Amino acid sequence: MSDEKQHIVPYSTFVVVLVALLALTFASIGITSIELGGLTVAAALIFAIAKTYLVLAYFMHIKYDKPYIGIMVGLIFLLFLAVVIITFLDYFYRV
Amino acid sequence: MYNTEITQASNFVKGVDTAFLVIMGISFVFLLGLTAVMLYFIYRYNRKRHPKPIQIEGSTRLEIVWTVIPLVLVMVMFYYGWAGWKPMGKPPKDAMEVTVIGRMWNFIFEYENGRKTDTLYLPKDQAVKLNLVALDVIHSVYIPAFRVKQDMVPGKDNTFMWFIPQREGTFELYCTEYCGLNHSYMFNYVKVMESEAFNTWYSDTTAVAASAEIESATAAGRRIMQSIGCFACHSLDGSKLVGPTFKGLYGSERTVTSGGSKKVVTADDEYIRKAIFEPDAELVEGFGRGLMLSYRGQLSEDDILLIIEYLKTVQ
Amino acid sequence: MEKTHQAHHEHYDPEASKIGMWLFIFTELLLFGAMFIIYSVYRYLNPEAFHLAGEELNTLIGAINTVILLVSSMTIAMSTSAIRKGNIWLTQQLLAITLVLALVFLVNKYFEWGSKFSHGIFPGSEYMLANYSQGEILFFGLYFVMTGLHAVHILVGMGLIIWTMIEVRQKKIHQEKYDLLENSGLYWHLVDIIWIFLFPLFYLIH
Amino acid sequence: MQESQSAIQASYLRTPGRFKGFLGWVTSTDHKRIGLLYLYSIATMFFVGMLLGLAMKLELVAPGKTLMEARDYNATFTVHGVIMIFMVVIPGLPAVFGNFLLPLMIGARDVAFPRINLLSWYFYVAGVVLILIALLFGPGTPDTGWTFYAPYSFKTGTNMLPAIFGAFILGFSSILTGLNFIVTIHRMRAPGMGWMKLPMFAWTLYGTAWIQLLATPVVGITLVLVALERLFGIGVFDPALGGDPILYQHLFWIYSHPAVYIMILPAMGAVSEIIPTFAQKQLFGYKALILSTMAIAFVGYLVWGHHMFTAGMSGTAQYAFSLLTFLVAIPSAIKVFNWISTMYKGSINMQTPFYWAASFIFVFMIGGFSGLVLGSLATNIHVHDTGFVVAHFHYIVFGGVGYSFMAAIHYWFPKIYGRMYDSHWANIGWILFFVGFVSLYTPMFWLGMKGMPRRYYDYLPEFHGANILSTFGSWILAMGFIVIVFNLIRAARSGPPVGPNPWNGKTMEWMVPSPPPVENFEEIPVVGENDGPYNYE
Ligand code: HEA
Ligand code: HEA
Ligand code: HEC
Ligand code: CUA
Ligand SMILES: [Cu+2]
Repeated sequence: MSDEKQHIVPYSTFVVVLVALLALTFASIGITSIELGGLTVAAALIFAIAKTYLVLAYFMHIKYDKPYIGIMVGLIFLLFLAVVIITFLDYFYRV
Repeated sequence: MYNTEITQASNFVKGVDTAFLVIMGISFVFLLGLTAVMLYFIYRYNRKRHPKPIQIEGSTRLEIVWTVIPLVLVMVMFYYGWAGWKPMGKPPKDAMEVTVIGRMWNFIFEYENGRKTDTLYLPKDQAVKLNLVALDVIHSVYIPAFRVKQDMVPGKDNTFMWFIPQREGTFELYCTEYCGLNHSYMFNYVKVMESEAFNTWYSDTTAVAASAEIESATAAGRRIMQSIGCFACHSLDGSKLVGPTFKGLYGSERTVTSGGSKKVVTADDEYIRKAIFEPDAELVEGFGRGLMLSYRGQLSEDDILLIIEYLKTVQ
Repeated sequence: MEKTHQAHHEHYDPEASKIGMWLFIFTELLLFGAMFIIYSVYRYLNPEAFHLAGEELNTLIGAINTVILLVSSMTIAMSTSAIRKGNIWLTQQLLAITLVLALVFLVNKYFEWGSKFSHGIFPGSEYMLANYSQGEILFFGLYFVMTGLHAVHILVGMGLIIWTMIEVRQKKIHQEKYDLLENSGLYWHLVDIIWIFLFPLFYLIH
Repeated sequence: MQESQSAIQASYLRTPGRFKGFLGWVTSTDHKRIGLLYLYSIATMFFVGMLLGLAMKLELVAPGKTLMEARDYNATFTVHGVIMIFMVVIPGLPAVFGNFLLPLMIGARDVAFPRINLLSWYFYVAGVVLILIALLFGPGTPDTGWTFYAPYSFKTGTNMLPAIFGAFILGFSSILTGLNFIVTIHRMRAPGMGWMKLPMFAWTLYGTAWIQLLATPVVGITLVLVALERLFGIGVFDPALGGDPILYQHLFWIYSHPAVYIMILPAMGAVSEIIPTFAQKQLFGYKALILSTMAIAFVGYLVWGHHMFTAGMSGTAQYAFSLLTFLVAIPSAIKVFNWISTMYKGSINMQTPFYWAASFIFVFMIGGFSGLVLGSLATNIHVHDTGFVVAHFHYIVFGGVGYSFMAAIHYWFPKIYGRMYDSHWANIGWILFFVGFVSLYTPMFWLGMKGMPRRYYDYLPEFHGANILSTFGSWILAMGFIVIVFNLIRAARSGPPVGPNPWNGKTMEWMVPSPPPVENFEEIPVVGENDGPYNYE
């Protein structure tokens, strides 16, 4: 890495990302305060995932790093998702 | 593979044993075949006979062949396993229900007419549904001859297992989920009888009552404790098992924790009654909470009196 | 096999330490992942109780803490840019801000937990056994374990940041060699991400 | 000869660092020394675990009490299981041979983080010590079985906390080793060594390392929760407070099933190194073996529920887990076929490591096939938690990992010590071990099918015969083991020195002197276009 000059992220990018994160936070507070029934959970999670994406991509540099780190992160989230789904095969279908 | 005496002892035996035969059959063919090939290679291509190796990188076609063939075979195995298992989850509506209560370390079988036993009596050719209740930790009911097994989980009240006994006789029933000290003694028998014999047994509640009357109070107390399993945790000779010993208990000073603070009390009638019905209310020093469970509902006030009479004699 | 001469000196490979940090982050993700599985199972089994219990948490404190963590995440991210531009002074300032924000987070947490404790809400409390349903007890059990574990991570992260600041000061971290700073940053962002999920799960969804 | 003597003098075994003697070993960050530290500590624990196994068999030789009380028996199998799983077979091959060989195999001077490597050994020792404390002090040896099932694990009055904490620390050690290996493989390969030039053993270490990294934290947090449950009663697994004991089982097996593949993958890797060397052939189907390694690592993560078929899961989950279990058998099948094909048209040199490798394939097949019986729904219901399961996992854990470990130690022994053992005695040890092994565990299959539950201190008279045979087998096994160990210890001290490459191996580790110098390679080698994993000369 020391030889391949890497992109230095300008401060302004971080500020923009922070503003976006804050906006998403308040949006999620707003949306969960209205009555959506079962959708509330989904809405809250979607906002959380969007925020996570921003943090991973910009704050944690995945966007500027070599692609394999991003791929690993993606695979791990998939694996975790698979584990959750399989666990719920039990709880969903319990009599 | 099995003792022929116990085959067809229940309606599930056939399905399960077929699955065994299929899986083990395929496995034996592969085991013997592959071992033979390996030994042949070792013999044929030994350095003495074959001094110069011939390099081969691999073969995509072979890889595909030996991926697909086992894949098909395991799907066959899966199918038979599934087919033998599927009916186990679907009890018929007219099944006779028996509640099985598991606790450290015995089973109690409770029939619909209120009869309680420690041995499971069943009529032949009648579907039975066992409702499984665990009081303290996980236990498991296993009747090898019937090929059935199901864990009983405390706090989970809808577990059951069902089967149709199809053969008269006495079969073992084990606890197969490790549940502490006397796990290996948590076993009993299933007695399958002709339906008339069963009905006679089922409607006869006099036998137990009669024997209780002729005994002295202490002997009766001891018998109750024996049958409900107190001695699994409490010794009579002063040694410490899971719980404190009964030796010299009655009338002695006990250091107990109650409501977070320690105090010293005398083990009188009331103390013992409380120890049996609310064991966690006054915890004896050096013993853990939640090990002994309340016997409320299982022992009557009269039983307690008999037990106390007996404990007085253990000095 | 050909051979070439290569110098024997200690090989410095910032990418290796970065992957190392990422791998560690993966294990942390799975650690909290397991907790999230527990949480979702119990939420699924006790929807009403979780609903009721969730309402007892103070959304405002949660939201403030979220903002604090997001801002601190930005400042530490900026510090990496600063060091790469050679601006040591700014790096130190940004790290210091991050550290202060982390402290404020913990102080908030302290008061939040403290008020719960004073209401008799803590694991194993007799008050809860008497007045709460099983689902609510579970909710608070998980609440304390998960936010507690997160707080432990904040503490570890603060330790890392302090260590980084010392090294920056000693000039061990500089424009050409800043992997420790980068790794502390990564760790801090992980702490942030976990909070991003904890916040809606405990404070928002009722 | 003279030359090899001086190789020993110049090697990592003799070159002290900052300190001399014992201190020089326990402060060394040299991957080879750390590998040996692990070897000695794991061998010690293995020995303790085996003695406990022997004691259990002695107890079971007859119904009723022969040697110990039920309480001691329960403690014995718990400690036996904990030692064998957490302290022997999980760290086993990666920590010993992985540490020793990985840098040598990929042409590096050390692993990526040598100090973390040493730290993970200290974590290992700390975990072991904590668990020993749990055994010897406090209110009684833990008696929950190695699975620590809730709610029993927080009800029992025994000394659970240090044991749980110890297992947690061992997990940390395992994670750090895995982390180190992944980074090493990513960043430290010699110039020119592409991914498709890594030896199989390195590949299996890579797969194992990922599982270590991604599965261990799950059991870590689960054990922490059990500890918190005991301390504060948070209610997460306590049915009295609304918790679900089955959820504990899910979380436990989410780790512990992948853990069995942590154990077996490097074992398979070692066998994949040994067979080519003694057949003097390159590995058959290198790419297929890599693929199957990764497939086992991945699918192995999704089948944990096959340990819970009778636990009270939903039918749908049972169905899915059984199906996935059968799928995970396929990559193992591919491996067996490729190993046997590697022997085809080879020039087989019958030496001790090869005996072990070939018998590994045999016992692994038996263990694997019994795994299929367990993976199928109907049959699992019958044999779950019986002697059949015990036979299955001894065949595949002891048979698989243990045999592979024996093969590996006999194969790399000259590399590690620069000396040779007496192969006559080594072969005698092998045959005793093999015969003992088969007669020890085969009767347990039968016992299980007849319905003898596991973790039973006492049994009915009808099971007596098979138990006698099994106990008898354990004695033969023990004899074989003693022969092997004495032979190796003697050789390590005073065996005849050998040159760098006694077996005519073709992988990179055989290109350096035996034992290797501290620096491994004088110059970092450069791998050429046409050098493959199995054709260095
Ligand atoms: C090294 C460790 C290891 C390995 C590799 C395996 C491998 C497998 N295991 Fe095992 N297992 C354990 C260690 C291991 N196991 C342990 C420790 C336990 C008990 C834990 C406890 O409760 O204490 C256990 C328990 C266990 C159970 C639970 C039993 C119960 O409690 O009810 C099951 C159920 O499915 C199972 C299945 C399998 C299967 C299908 C494989 C497969 O991966 C096997 C695949 C291999 C082959 C199939 C053989 C080779 C193939 C061929 C020669 C080709 C021909 C093949 C075909 C035609 C298919 N195992
Ligand atoms: C690597 C894993 C491994 C290994 C190698 C072994 C090895 C052995 N195991 Fe173990 N076993 C487990 C892993 C292992 N086990 C696990 C995970 C469990 C489950 C625990 C649980 O249920 O929670 C288990 C459970 C288990 C049980 C079941 C308990 C029960 O359910 O009731 C039994 C019963 O016989 C047993 C026996 C043995 C025996 C006889 C050996 C033999 O290999 C031992 C042979 C002994 C030797 C070879 C020793 C030789 C040495 C000497 C004799 C001394 C000589 C002196 C000098 C040299 C100075 N084991
Ligand atoms: C699972 C194990 C177990 C069983 C079964 C059990 N007990 Fe106990 N018992 C304990 C433990 C542990 C204690 C000590 C802790 C406490 O006070 O609750 C105890 C305490 C007691 C005490 C107070 C003893 C003292 O030293 O002060 C009495 C009396 C008692 N049990 C009676 C019984 C009777 C009667 C039965 C059967 C009907 C029984 N127990 C069954 C475990 C058990
Ligand atoms: Cu009850 Cu084992
Ligand atoms: Cu498994």
